[in-house]
Amino acid sequence: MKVTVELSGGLELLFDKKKTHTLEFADKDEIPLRDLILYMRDNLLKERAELFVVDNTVRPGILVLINDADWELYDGIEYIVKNGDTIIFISTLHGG
Amino acid sequence: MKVTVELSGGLELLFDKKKTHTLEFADKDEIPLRDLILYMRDNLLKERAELFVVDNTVRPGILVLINDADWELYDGIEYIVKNGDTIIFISTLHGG
Amino acid sequence: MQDSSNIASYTQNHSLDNKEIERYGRQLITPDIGVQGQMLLKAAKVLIVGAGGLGCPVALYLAAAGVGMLGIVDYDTVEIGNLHRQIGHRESSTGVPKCESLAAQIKELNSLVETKTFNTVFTSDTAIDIIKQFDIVVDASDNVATRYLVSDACVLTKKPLVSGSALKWEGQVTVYNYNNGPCYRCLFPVPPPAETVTRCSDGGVLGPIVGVIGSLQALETIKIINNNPQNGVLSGRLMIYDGLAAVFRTVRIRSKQASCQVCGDNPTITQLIDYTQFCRSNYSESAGK
Amino acid sequence: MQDSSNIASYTQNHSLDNKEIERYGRQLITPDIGVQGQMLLKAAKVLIVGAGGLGCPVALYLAAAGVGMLGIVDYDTVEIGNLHRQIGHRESSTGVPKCESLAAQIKELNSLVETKTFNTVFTSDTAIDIIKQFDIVVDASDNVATRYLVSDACVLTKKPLVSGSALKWEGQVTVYNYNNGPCYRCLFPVPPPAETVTRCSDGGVLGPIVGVIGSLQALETIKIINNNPQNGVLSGRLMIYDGLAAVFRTVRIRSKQASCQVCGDNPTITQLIDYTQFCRSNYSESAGK
Ligand SMILES: [Zn+2]
Ligand SMILES: [Zn+2]
Repeated sequence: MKVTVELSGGLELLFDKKKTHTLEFADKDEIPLRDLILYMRDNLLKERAELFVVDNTVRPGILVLINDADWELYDGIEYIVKNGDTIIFISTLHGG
Repeated sequence: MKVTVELSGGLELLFDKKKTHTLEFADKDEIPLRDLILYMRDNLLKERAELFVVDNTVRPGILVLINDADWELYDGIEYIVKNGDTIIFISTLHGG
Repeated sequence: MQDSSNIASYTQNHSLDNKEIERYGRQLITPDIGVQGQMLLKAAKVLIVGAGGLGCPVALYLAAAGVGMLGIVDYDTVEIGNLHRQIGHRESSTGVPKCESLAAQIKELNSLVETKTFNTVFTSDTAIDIIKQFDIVVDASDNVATRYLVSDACVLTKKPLVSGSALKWEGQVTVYNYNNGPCYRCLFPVPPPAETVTRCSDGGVLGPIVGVIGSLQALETIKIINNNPQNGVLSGRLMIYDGLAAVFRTVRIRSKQASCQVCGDNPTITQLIDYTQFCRSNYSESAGK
Repeated sequence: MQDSSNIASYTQNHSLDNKEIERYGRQLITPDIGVQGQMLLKAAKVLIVGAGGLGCPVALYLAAAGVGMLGIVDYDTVEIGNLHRQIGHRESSTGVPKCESLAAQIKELNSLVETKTFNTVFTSDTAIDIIKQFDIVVDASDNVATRYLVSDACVLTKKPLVSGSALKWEGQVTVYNYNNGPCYRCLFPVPPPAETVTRCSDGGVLGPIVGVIGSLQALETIKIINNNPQNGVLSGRLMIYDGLAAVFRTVRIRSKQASCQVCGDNPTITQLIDYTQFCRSNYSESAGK
């Protein structure tokens, strides 16, 4: 399965400054969003994991979107990610 | 088959002020874009057809998009519209 | 004017005077504005929290459009380092309170608009009294603590909140507390860890980014004032602009949360709290000076 | 300033003076700008065709950002009826040529910027001589004939063209003639029938709409000047904003057309033509007065 992960609002700085990542899991055809987040923390993040994950979920101030809709409109972190899904992590901005 | 037609840049004024139209052709599973345009002229446009169609194609100043891409990137008016396609007609703006 | 006959057909039975017709003619012939819309704008009172990068275009466009009363809150003074993005101030206003500087520009642009300036820090002590004087609030602030404060205060006083934010090449816009939509706290029940918050003074920000976001906020404000059923007000949706990629994305966000501490079914926050403590940060970017 | 140490790390080995560092500090710490970008902005010469609804935010944001030389062409004078959307003018400038009025505001906002004003109709006779003095052209005009004229002139002089347009609640932005991308004529080889063209004076237009589109044009101009490989310049793409629905759409458009009469393989237009005749309309909205 293939998942597209996008990062915005500065989160991309934690992920090699890349805004879009394509993840392939050859041996799976679905993956719990919770596991995807921990996979990202353990494999894509090099340092300062606490700026992305706190208490096994995304830290406060990050919105998670499943195919352009807030994960609260689905099952949140319990959502089962499917082949072709796009998961977006947005750090909310405060400046002006 | 079902086609979504969207109108913007003021063209919607010719089409009952509706920006989005869903067209169903129960007896077809594809339709040449040329025929779709003439169908729109004959069935959705009430008057002033020359503001939409001239010489059997859209008048100059209208961009046609097939699923968010310029029809020149496909076959233009020769494109065969399929079930689920979105066709957008944009009148270019000149004001400022 | 070539279009006087056209305008005339829109302006029968109204209480706008000739000066107003002359000034707003090309606006009130816009579909879904009309004379009724122009009169609603004239009657409206909008509070702008922050007279910086976002507040400048918000204030200038709302003043130009003829919003009758504009409130501006900002405790800061104009510095040369603001002028790369804050187009509502001038070099000659260096050292002048930002709310006064912006109000002076508004007066030069549209003397029909009344302004109320609040040269003060927007805090739990001052927020409610200020907000109560207005119908709609625009969040053009620059820090987390103020964003929670403004949102809670809007919930407690039942005012819609047009929220914009920007940093570097990016911006975000949405409308909170409108037509039973979510509030800021519905989306962000817990404040972000202080170390994850990048300030404009550290990360930089480009003028056109706040120009885009502030202009979007001004338009949403006008749509809320006009209150036409076909207005697609940006409530329950968040618009995200990535200026470097030149891409906008509009995403659906959660509705009002029953569990929300301030706007939910059993609110535990029924008056303003200490937001600097709650967010472990100050009410202003420059408070760390 | 709290962020002086941060700024200092970005500003070694440069030729910006202290005044410039103070003014542009929070801009040049933005990623992908830096001192190099600020120096490119300072060296850049941008021509803005039209000092109206779009031209005002374009000019103010480019001036604020520190573009070294801004040219402004407009033959019109400021009227009260412009001020609902043209935030770069003031009531006191009524009757003053728009290019002079806007240049005066620029000077008050950023006196380091040089302006060149052209108080003239932009025509086939004047266009090339004016454009040749600049690196990039911004189309902020308000009529079809000028849009073809500006585009052809940019092709003939090899200048990128940042094009914006607006009407009522909608706006469109794209970049023409950039990096082998299409020109206006590639997209629109034949002008629209005159009766299909709605003018702002007939259809109206809202200030925040031109605010959004003009700010987007200013940012694309800055990206072209900065010329970073990661800049997603809006060439080959058209951005469409529907303000009433609060929706943006970015669509892919055709590339440069081999058959284009002016930028194609065998151009038949090798010098400017009479665009009022070609479009059967005037160079200005108000020429029909
Ligand atoms: Zn809430
Ligand atoms: Zn061409």
